[in-house]
Amino acid sequence: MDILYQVFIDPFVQMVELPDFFLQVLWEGFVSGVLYALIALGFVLIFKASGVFNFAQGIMVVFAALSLVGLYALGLPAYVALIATVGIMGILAYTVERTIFHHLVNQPDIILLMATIGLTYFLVGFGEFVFGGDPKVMITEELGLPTGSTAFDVLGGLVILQHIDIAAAVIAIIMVACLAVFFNKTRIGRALRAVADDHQAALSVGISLDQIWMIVWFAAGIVALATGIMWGARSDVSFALEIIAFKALPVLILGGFTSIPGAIVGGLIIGIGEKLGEIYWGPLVGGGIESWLAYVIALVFLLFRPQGLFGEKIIERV
Amino acid sequence: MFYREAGQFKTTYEADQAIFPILQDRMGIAVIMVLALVIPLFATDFVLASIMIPFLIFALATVGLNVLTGYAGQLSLGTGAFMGVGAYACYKLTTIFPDMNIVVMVLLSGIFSAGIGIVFGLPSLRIKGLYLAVTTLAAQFFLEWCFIRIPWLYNYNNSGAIEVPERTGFGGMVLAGPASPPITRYYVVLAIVVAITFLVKNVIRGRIGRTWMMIRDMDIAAELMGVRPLFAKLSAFAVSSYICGVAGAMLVFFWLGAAEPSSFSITVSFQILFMAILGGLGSLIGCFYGAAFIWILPVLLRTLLPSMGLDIASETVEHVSRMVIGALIIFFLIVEPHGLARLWQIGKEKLRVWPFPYA
Amino acid sequence: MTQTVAPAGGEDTFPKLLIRNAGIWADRPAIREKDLGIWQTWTWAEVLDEVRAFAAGLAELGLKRGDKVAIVGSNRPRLYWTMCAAQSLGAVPVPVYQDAVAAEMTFVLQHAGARFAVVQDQEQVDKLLSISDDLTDLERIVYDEERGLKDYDHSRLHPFAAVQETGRKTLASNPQAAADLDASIAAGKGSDIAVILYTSGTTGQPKGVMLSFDNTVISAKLACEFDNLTQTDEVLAYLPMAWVGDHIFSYAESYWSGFCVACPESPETMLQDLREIGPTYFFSPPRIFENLLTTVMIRMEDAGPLKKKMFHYFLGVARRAGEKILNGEPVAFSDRVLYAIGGFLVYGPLKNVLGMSRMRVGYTAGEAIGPEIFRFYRSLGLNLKQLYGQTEASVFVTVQPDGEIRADTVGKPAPEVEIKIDDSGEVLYRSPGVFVGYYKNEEATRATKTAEGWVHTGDAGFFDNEGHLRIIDRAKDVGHLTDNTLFAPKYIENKLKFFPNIKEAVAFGHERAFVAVMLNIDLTAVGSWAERNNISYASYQELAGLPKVYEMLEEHVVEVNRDLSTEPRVAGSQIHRFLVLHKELDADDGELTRTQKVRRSYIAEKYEPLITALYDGSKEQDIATEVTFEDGRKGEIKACVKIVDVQTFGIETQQEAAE
Amino acid sequence: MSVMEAGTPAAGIRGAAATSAETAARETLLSVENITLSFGGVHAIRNVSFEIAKGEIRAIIGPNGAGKTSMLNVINGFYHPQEGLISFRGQERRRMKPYEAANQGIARTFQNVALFRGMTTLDNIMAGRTLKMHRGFFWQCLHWGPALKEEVEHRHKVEEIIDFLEIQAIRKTPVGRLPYGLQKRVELARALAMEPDLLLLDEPMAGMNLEEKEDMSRFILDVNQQLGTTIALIEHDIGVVMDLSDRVVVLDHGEKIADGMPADVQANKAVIEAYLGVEH
Repeated sequence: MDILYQVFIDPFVQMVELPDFFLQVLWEGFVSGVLYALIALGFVLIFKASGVFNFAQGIMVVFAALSLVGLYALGLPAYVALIATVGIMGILAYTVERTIFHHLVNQPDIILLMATIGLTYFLVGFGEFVFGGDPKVMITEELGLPTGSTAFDVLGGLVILQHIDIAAAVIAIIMVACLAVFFNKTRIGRALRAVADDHQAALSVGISLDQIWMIVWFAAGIVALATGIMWGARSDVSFALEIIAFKALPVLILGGFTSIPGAIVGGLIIGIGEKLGEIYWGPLVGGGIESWLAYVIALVFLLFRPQGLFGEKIIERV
Repeated sequence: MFYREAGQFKTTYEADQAIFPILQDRMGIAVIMVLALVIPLFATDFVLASIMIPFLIFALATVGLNVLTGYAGQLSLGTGAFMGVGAYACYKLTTIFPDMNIVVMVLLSGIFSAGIGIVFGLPSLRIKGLYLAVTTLAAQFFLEWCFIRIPWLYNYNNSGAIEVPERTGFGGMVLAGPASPPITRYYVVLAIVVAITFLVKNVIRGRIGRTWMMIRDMDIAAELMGVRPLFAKLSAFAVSSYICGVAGAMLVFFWLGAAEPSSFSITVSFQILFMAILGGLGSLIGCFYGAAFIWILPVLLRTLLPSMGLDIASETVEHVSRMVIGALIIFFLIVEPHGLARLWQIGKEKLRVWPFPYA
Repeated sequence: MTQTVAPAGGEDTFPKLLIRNAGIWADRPAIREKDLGIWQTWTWAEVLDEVRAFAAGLAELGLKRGDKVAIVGSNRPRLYWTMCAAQSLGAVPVPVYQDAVAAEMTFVLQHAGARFAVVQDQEQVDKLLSISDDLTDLERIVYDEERGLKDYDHSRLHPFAAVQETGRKTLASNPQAAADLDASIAAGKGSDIAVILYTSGTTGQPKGVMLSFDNTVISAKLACEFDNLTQTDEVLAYLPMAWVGDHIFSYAESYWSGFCVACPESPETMLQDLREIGPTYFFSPPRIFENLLTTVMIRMEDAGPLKKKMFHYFLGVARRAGEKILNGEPVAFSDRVLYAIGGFLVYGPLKNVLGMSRMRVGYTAGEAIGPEIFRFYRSLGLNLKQLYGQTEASVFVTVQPDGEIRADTVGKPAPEVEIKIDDSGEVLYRSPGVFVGYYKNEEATRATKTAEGWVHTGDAGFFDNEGHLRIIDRAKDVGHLTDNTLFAPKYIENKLKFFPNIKEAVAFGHERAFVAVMLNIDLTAVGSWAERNNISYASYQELAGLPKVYEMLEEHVVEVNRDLSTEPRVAGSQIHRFLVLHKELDADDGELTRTQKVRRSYIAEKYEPLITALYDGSKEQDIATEVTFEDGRKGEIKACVKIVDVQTFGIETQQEAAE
Repeated sequence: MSVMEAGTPAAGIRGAAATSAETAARETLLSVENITLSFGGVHAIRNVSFEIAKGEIRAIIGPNGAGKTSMLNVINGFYHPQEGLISFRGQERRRMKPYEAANQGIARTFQNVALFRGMTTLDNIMAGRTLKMHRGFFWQCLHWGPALKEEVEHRHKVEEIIDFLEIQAIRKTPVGRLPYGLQKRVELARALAMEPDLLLLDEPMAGMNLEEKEDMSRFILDVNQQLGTTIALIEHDIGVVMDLSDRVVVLDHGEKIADGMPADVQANKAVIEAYLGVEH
């Protein structure tokens, strides 16, 4: 009975007893959820337009952050380095499309997935070769991002919000808004949606698949850069970040592979759920459950709704 | 060119369904087996311990993954963890039964891995494709977490790692531990790998293997032909995990000599997956090609690049070899998505119809 | 074997030979058939058991000594057993070409008066039933494959297996029946008629050649000794069972020497089966070798340029040195080395793919083989030999002995064969294999076989300095142009047919001013050429009429003319004009015999307007032709056929003949 | 000769009168009663009943979207109807898994060829024998003794089917390389390997040329006559349906609009309106 109490009652008692701490945890979860969501967003962009599950999204985040820091270290002013990094992501998108996916059109999904895993390997090797394997510090201040923190008096306690986290949330919201506008209001955006719906139809209205793929990879690169800056500001910039790419998978499972709102919601669910789990239930089993909780959440979820939160029910036909 | 098949006709189904129905293939495999047996006479301990033993072990793990992914069509990213289960199971077994033959322990430890594999395979009944990858990722991270958080598994060592004690078998031969000679370990590993590969081949060409492939190729049709998805998928998970578990136990006991949880990290899972893909999904011979390629190529790069007069830091070599492997994977996917085994098969087909371009 | 078998009373009949074989080679394979995916194999002991069971079953059904048993179907162990089973009872097997249409079959079965027919499948049963009103003698039909026949009226239809089953039961339960069978086998003697083989005949109705056991057994014995055939050899039986070649090679010689005969799974898989078996002893009409060569060349067309180059380079080496090496003549060391390399890279694999790796002895017979084709195979190192034979001779008239192989002769007289050439140039022979007579056709027998036992071959020929016989053509086909130049149509036709693009050629010129030919393109070869060159065509007719095709064929004809001009005896018969026929010559339309020989006079009659046009200088000619479709319906096709003049050459006097 | 009339396997020989008397006397193999199937409110099948007699060839026809394939899916347990009863060999069933249907002796082919593309023709047909093979994992590992014996026995059966359908030449060809018509034949072979009591054929002749259709018709008739297998087939080619089938059910918009002898159905006004008049 004791164990049941510890699992089902005690954590909630704790939440109620220390509401400020609970809020703090929620906020932490929310922030990491935002970052998960951003990574997932990169996946969704590419998956939606090309059906490629881009495993390299995580490494693109690292690669973008490293490029930024590396260019700055070479002596470029911060903003010039930022623009140059955007250029690098553009070149990367172009190269990836030309050398890899251009040759893999019409291959099965699994092959495309494997190609992105190969790309991951290559980028890791390449990144380490160029930038070295040591962790770097993100040039947060130089980019004019806020540092420091503000403490709020809430519910009889203090909740501390890092400014950079607030900025991250704001930037994420702006980015999602921009993407929404891009998809709904611009010609290219509409073209992208056409491709997602029907490759043949898109081709017949005169849209080049190659261009579309380049654009989505570039867009995903910019999302990766933003993610890299945010994540880098909270911790070091290193290849250890790669691991967060795996977190995107449960996020996508929850949100569906093609839904931008799904990515956001899924990211938040995972981020918050993970933090709550770690803080309130983790100690029961010795902690560190953050490493796998996200997957178990997704897994449990899948068992009840195999098509994801925003996916449509699958009717199998023979 | 080398194939002279005229006159090789089959008068029984047994002969027709043999693993190597063509005489020249049988000769080829015999030559390879003889080479494998006599290699230790020429090779240094370094070659045995750092190239051949890990190559064989990785090849076996790849066989395990291939059963699941290549033959049963269930994508798995948790190979490393299943190998870990085997390793830790073996460690605990040999702690409890220190006098038992270590080879027996290694083979038994796979059973634990198989059990865990079945548990994590259960969701595959409802979940397919990429979605299933999540299940196996959950297994990977959860099991890795277990290796860290359950001190009982590593006998409450302060280091959190497992150290292979000296273990004997077959009349007092030292088979594991720091004192065991590489040549002994090589032969043990070779025997286990060959035996398991042979058994797997048998399963694959029989009824059970066919049900796996049916599920892989067209699960709905398979079900309408009387295949029970539950049994087909779980048996694939069990066999696959068993083999991975044995490979994991061998990895620690016959190669590394010590291991910590990171020895079975997701990196290992990916490494094995690459071996399977590069070698060719759905091909046993491909497992060996893939393992050779991914394992031996970096070793070669490490030895060759410096010897070519390029004085490069060892970590740079590491980086370069990663890039090369990444690029090669992409290259192979573009040139031949079905891996080295398919290239081999095409080559063989060409030789069989030589001088004609096709049959 | 549980039942006792009467002691072999000698080796003069096949049933007795079978008993001998079952004794000395009880566990050696006697016959195989690719069936249900594998080579089902019967040992000699098992064959004896099967044959006895079937014989006993036939006896139960009422088969008597002297009855005729028609055998219709492709090469199957059961049909071969039928021969021996019938012979065991003293009945005479009459194999019939299985692709004959019902009307052709009517004649043979009526003429032979077959009481029983053992056939392969429903198709043959249907055929026989459709003509059964005309076959008053036919009482029972036994069939091998039961498929589709379940619902037929079985009052006179019997499944093979059921007949055997009855036979087995009778043999087991009735000692008298077994004794009768043994007695019947023992009663057989060498002079009995062993088989009646109907020759397709290039003109007129088929004639039934009666061969005695002495004829066939002795012929088989001599042939086996000549080529050292033993029980370890393997043979593929794929030629029509009604052809004397198959009867002697796949039946008689097998029973004599004990070698194993393999039956292919189906005609479509013949080449695959040939490759699997890899026979050590191979027998084939030139047509098969021609077709194989054509396929080889076509398939190589798709190879990469480097490989193609290598292939043709080594074929060149083989042409230069291959035959000499095979004949044991001196060859330059460099050529020997090159030939060895070529053996590894080209000849070995090629022989392997063709299923000829293990071939120890190969024969081509039936008609003359193009010298180039013959040399091609010889240069690969295959011991391919020519044989000249006839149904009336139980095949063997002349054979090329090992080491004396020449493309342009048919060899020396076979063992125990005497040959003479009469004043008109016709070849006559006398041998132990000479047939007993034509069945129910005394007149024809007298016309062919003299009182002294000499048989007219109907072929013109002569012996060369080395004692080899050279056949020029059918005696009645050799003619003269109006200027009295020798005109040997087949000689010219064979030269033309060497080109893969030409499937069939018919030459005219007898009592005419010059030689002209009609050609048939090879649809496979020319079609593949058209495909490679992006030339589209809807039909054979359209393809045959394409100007580009004409150009290509004209080159071939000019090539032949150049060749002819180097041979003084025939230089005058160069081709002046040719045309490409708008349809394929077809046995169903009566233009070819069932053995795919050209029926020259029939064609001359049928395409009279075209022949006139060939000689009156017209540039084109309209023609309408009746054709028979596969299902037996008739139709008519119309075409306008172009006629082309060809360059000819002056006679070159060459002194190389002495070489 | 009397043999002739009885024996010719030509398609048209089944006299309508004889057949109707025959089928009436035959026992029912499968019956569906008042089946209703819907997906999220959309009715695919509405209150359809018919029965299939043992040994007959039963055609199910109707315009596109009439619910024909859904009907087959219901029969072999892939879809579960909301209402209605199915009885097979006299036993009622409501809900069953596809592999249970397979176990009871129902086999089928698919509208879009559903072969196991990674396997050879031989392996595909061997796959059809799955249910008949029982050796456990241990023997499978060894592939020796009883397991080998079993494998060889079933190979023999499969070879008989290969022989029956005349696909010897493609025995060891991976099915992905085969032309469409042959793939369909391999699929039929695979279904036959199950030795079913009831064979469901979903448009067995779709996308075939005339010659291939003739071959396939012959094989279907052979299967029915030689092996005695009951066949239910969906087919668009009306000529084929009329020649092949003993009785025809016509569906339109998920409802049954006619059921009877081919000739009667062909003359039925509702059918002509719904189906025969419509161009496809």
